[in-house]
Amino acid sequence: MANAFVAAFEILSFGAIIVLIVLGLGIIASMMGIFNFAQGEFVLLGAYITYLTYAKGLPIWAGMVAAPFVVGALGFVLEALIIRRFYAAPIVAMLGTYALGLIIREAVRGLIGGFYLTVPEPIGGSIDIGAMHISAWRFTIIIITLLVMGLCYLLLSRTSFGLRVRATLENPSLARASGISTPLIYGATFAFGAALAGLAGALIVPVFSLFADLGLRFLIQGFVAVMVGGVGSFIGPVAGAGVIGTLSAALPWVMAPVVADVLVFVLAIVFIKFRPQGLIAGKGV
Amino acid sequence: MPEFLDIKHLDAGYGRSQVLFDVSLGIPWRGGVAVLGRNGAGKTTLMKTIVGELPAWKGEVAFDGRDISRRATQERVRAGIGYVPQEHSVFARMSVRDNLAVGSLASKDTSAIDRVLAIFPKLGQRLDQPAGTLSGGERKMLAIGRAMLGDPKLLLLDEPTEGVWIGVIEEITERLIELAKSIAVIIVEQHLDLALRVADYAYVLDRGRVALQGEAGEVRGNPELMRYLAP
Amino acid sequence: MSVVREAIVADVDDEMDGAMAEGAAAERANDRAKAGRKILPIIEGLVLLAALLAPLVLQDYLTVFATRVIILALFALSFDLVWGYAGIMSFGQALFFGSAGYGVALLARDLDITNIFLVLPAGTLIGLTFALLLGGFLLLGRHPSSVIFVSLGTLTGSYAADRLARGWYYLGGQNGIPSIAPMSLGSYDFTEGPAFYYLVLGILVVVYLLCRFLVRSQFGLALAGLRENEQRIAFFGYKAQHLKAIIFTIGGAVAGLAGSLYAFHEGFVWPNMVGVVVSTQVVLYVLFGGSGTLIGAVIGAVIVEGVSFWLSDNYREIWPIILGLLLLLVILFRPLGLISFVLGERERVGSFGAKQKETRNAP
Amino acid sequence: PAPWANAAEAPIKVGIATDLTGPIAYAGNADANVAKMVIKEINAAGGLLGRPLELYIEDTASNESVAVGNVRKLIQRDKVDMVLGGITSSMRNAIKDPIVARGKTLYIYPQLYEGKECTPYLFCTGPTPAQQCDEFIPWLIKNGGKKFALPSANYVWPHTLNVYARKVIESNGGEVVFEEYYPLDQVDFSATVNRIISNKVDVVFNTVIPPGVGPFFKQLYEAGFLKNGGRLACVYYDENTLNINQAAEIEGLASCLDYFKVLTKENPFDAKIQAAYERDFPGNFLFAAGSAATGTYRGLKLWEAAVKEAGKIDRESVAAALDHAKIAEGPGGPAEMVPGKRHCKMKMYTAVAKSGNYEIVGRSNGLVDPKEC
Amino acid sequence: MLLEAAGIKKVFGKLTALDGAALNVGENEFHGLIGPNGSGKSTLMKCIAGAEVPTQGKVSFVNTDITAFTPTERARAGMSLKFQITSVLPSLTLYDNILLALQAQSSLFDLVFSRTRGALHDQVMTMLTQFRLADRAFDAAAALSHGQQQWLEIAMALAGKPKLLLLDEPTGGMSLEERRVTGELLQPIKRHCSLVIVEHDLDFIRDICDRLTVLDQGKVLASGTVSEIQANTSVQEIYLRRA
Ligand SMILES: Nc1ncnc2c1ncn2[C@@H]1O[C@H](COP(=O)(O)OP(=O)(O)OP(=O)(O)O)[C@@H](O)[C@H]1O
Ligand SMILES: Nc1ncnc2c1ncn2[C@@H]1O[C@H](COP(=O)(O)OP(=O)(O)OP(=O)(O)O)[C@@H](O)[C@H]1O
Ligand SMILES: CC(C)C[C@H](N)C(=O)O
Ligand SMILES: [Mg+2]
Ligand SMILES: [Mg+2]
Repeated sequence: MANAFVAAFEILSFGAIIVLIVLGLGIIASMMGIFNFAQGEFVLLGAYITYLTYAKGLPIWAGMVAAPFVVGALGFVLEALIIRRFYAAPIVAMLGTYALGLIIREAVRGLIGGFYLTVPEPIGGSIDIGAMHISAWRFTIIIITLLVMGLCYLLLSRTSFGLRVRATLENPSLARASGISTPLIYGATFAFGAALAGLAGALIVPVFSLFADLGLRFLIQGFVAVMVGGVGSFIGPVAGAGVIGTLSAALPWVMAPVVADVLVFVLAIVFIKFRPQGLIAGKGV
Repeated sequence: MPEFLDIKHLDAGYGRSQVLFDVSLGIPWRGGVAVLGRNGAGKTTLMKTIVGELPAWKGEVAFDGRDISRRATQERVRAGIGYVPQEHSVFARMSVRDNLAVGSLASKDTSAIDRVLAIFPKLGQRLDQPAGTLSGGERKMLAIGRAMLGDPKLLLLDEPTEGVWIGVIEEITERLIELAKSIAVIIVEQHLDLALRVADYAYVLDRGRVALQGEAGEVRGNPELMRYLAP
Repeated sequence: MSVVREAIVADVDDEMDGAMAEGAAAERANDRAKAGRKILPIIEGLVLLAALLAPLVLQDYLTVFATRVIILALFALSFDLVWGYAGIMSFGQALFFGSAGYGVALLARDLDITNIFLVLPAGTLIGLTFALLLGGFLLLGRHPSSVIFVSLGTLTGSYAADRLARGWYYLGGQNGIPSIAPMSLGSYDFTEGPAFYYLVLGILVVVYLLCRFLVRSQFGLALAGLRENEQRIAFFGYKAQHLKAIIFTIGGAVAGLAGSLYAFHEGFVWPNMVGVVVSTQVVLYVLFGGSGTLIGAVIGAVIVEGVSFWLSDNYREIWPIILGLLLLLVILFRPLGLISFVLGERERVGSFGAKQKETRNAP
Repeated sequence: PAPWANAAEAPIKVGIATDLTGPIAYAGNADANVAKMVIKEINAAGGLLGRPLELYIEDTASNESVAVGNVRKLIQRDKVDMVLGGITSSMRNAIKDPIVARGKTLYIYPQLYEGKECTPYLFCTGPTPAQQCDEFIPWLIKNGGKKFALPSANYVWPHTLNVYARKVIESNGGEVVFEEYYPLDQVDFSATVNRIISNKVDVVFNTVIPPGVGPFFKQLYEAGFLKNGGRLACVYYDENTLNINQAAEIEGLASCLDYFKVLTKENPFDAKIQAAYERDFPGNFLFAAGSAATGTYRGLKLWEAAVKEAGKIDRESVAAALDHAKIAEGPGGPAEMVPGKRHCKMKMYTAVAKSGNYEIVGRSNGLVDPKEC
Repeated sequence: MLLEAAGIKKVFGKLTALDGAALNVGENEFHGLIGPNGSGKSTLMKCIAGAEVPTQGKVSFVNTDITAFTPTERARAGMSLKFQITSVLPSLTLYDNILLALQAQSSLFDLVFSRTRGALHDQVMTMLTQFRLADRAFDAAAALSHGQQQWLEIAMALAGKPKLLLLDEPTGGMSLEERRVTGELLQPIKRHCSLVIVEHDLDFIRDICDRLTVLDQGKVLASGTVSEIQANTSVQEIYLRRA
């Protein structure tokens, strides 16, 4: 019983981590139609910023708060300089962002010397319930993920921001002809997606330690999650990430991890084949 | 008094190919103006240039006394130009409701949507359907409705009745005549009669040049007219 | 279908305006200037000439390097066929390249088969079979598959294959299969050097000409239609999905041929060879050179490989960053690849009519 | 250059092929630094056979395809007399053929590895499973317990090492509770941790590598493994890898290598090279055993000894001499090649992590035999 | 009968767009399909051409049940559709657009070895000339105005020599004169082809069609010759009703 509880918690917490990472990716893919191969590097930057504040002796939570803003701002700038040119050509966008990711990743690798560096949790240790130990930080991540998800949902469904974003991304010239400032919307959306990635990076770095390939590690998993969930909405990728995350944490409990690893991808691709619109067909928020 | 929309010696086109040559026209503060011409004459191009979707190569576009030829589309729209494009005139993946909501982003008036739905009751039954799956005519209604929601001071309509059922055309015509009493309306239309009922004044384009212009009745009676409209 | 189509058209419209307009204008100007004059054959001739002379002027080690690059160019060709011509985004082209490499490595390791007339057909066949299977799965079926689905599907396929190769002991796991015996013809061994170079160059030229014939035939026109709007041409009566599967399979076969040559030339195979890294690399070659022109793929492979070779010598610690920057710049400012410096849009898309020269006097 | 104006012949060329970029660049850069240091030292002492040494460094970029191209530069363009490098086994596999078989050059592989590399002209100067396990595992059984878990990354090194380790565990009265393999980049280990805890494992003999090892140790710690007296063991853990976790999470982790930095306190020669290294390369890339830095040092010095003995530089002669080369001083102590085996005897140390540093808790009596080939 | 569609029902979620609609078209017959916006005309056309799968009902063509056919198979059986939203292949030349349509049914062998290429040239140019597009034969289709694209599409739909041509609002955006020309262009095909045409322009329809079917709210309101329909009171009623 206790064991099952721990198992459920662990599986859930990994699911939450994947959701957190995919949030930004999903927003950019769903709403902008860009499969951003540099998204992993935004995660990495978030992690790196957190590490920097820690290394400079500042409180870690300060880095975690700063990360989404810094990465978001960077996203805004990159959108204006680079991403903007890619909207008409999604495949070129993949390659362009790939190159961008490569640059960021290798630069960070240079900065951290290719090492694996630990960053302590702001809330460390474990919550003990009888004989069970539950990681306090993983628990915190679950809570924050839920909060962020809720806020994103509200932002996109309750404000006209979501409406503007969707209009812009669907038919930019018509959106402009409806008085929407598309450049601003593009920039804001991309920045928002980047900021979420930055936040994800900041929160997960204590769990996984900092290394240059941190973001890359989750990228393909993220894309698969987005496809499974369904492109075109906010909820879709989130649901997809939940499924992929929990599945990849749960399967190793019941089978050889090496098999589980490949199986997740095979299952996902078969699922998408027979349900191309994904778990949640892309409409609305 | 300067015209409300004043276009002087406008050249425009796509890439290297010039479509409009030295086009000048003036649109008064109120009333309808028709732009006529055969296929490929450059009517759509003119509309796109006015709204800023295409850059003007040369010449001046002044709106409400200010030169807007360098302004972005969205700024022109916010300054009061409404536009119903000929093609791709709705947000296909968004619901009808959201399409209308986009139209009314700028205005605070929430009852406006109800007024549009009263004009096009058909849309009311389709509120949650993605606009891309609407029938051809429904789509046009939606596009017109959306443009009207922005409270424009100048409304550009590029073939608003293409694919619309006769009964509804009548309805739209009446609405436009009504509208033209308070704002300026530019209408590109193949339905000559309809266009000239809405418009007080008409321009006829031929191969990118203004070939004929004058009061609606005058143009209607001009023996040259048919020569420019026939292919 | 209309919904999707409309969105796509909207995108294209969007491209026409704003900043893009100037680029397009320049391009069209290029076009006009070059109307009637064909640039592609000139480039092709020059590249061939350079390739023929290369071993005479290059040092030995550079000839060996050039051999490798030509094999990669062959690989790039396979991807260009699939993406540049049919619009199928195969982000897993390495799967066919690598599995053929593994296949011939196993033939050499376990069955001592290294005869060129056995291993190259075998490699080609392996590539073809895998492409047929994966292509059949991804491209055929009730729902036409979206570009994104196919690209992520192939990417995932390649990713999973990489994982499998790493985990599978018979294939040497992470370490791959080292020390593959050289490819042979009777008692002659093809070791790296000019002979291998000219062998590979010969193969590249033959495959290139076959591809060129294919894409300029009416089949090529059908592919162009496919690339533009798959559903539309289905309504004309084209078996669009079959066409896609066919070209995808041909691409797989060419990749397989390249993969088997690569395995013998390098003397080892390892999991990366079926994985995402190599898959992405080939996409970069083609995009860099210019997709949809066969020669662009070749040029792309040569330049990307050449530049990284040079950079890793001269900027040892930061060369990946510089490479990334270069890629980004080309993708940003030359989305149609380096070849678009000299090649107009019209010639790239091509024109498939007969006797078009006589009719060309039209404006 | 001036001091060599009257050198007998052109310089002797030493090739280094290592990961200057890519995921294990930290190790590769340290190796390259060591090579620079050693070559400088030898040149300062008058070179070899009266000839200066010239260093050629190429990047293997953790990408086998790039590596082969670059190694060919060393062999075919620069015509180096020897190549040292490669860190992972897959890299060694990729480049050995171009060096040894097709390139007819001598190759030295400096990293601890799974053994079984018996290719002629390929010399290994890092520890083998026998060297890392034979004394370490009995120590673990005594200082941890009998029940072992072998969580591992799914590649050749762990598989082969585990076969050896299991043999040693079982012959010393221990028991392997489970042996399990994970994808190389797996980062969630909840299922594994659960099995370790619920099976009351005493010793986790870990061959999970980065990036998984960080989260794995953390999850293990959070589940109370250390608190309940469990023992972590990991034979590649050195000073470079200590920072992957917070000190508390790996308190008591035991490793067995040919060198630890603490040895500088007792061993003047170690102190000397460590100081020389830190003076020349004060950055982050540490002189550490798990990253092949010590193997690189040892390899170059053994090769130097061999060249001196051979008196010439052709492959046959140097290989013949290297076959039984010895050095009296090296990191961690003396070293000597086992004749006919192309592997190296060296001293081995067992160390335990204590609040972020290692403490030596055991050392071999003399040189340990690699037991290979 | 060339085409018999019977009991076609199409449900989109809550909406029943077609409710047992039927359409019968004989050989060499020009058949007009009219009705208010949203009455289901385009949907019916799509069900016939295979772009939509009907929820219920049966379509037979040349006495074969084609209900389960894919669009490709239908096209190969001799059916050709022009969509309401124009969809030419934008970056190909006009010439290639026509050529592509012309040889849709060639075998793979013919395609690869291009055996038909030369023979088709005159046909392509004839079609382009007919539709007054010959002088732009080597421009990209994207550079055409809306009306010109409509013509190109009609030409493409005709190119495959269909037995049945389905045109959904072919004259949208055309001037009166251009409509007249379109009508003229369509007349000669009557010799070898039947036509189903959706149009709102009654004059146009009257001029070229033999029979009409009127749809209203997914049902057939009336079907018959042009004069029968004109006389039909319930049809007159919907013309007065607001949509
Ligand atoms: N994107 C484009 N690129 C190049 N040329 C274009 C483009 N769009 C239109 N043209 C050309 O510009 C000219 C004018 O087109 P425009 O669309 O303005 O005509 P129109 O008067 O609106 O015709 P219609 O009544 O058919 O809609 C036509 O000759 C057309 O071929
Ligand atoms: N995919 C869909 N999902 C939901 N409703 C749809 C879909 N496609 C069509 N409809 C609805 O079905 C009805 C019939 O549409 P259809 O396009 O057949 O009308 P139509 O007769 O062609 O009208 P028009 O003359 O305006 O083109 C419309 O009300 C439309 O909104
Ligand atoms: C970093 C280390 C764990 C490397 C390991 N010795 C290998 O062979 O790959
Ligand atoms: Mg127009
Ligand atoms: Mg319709």
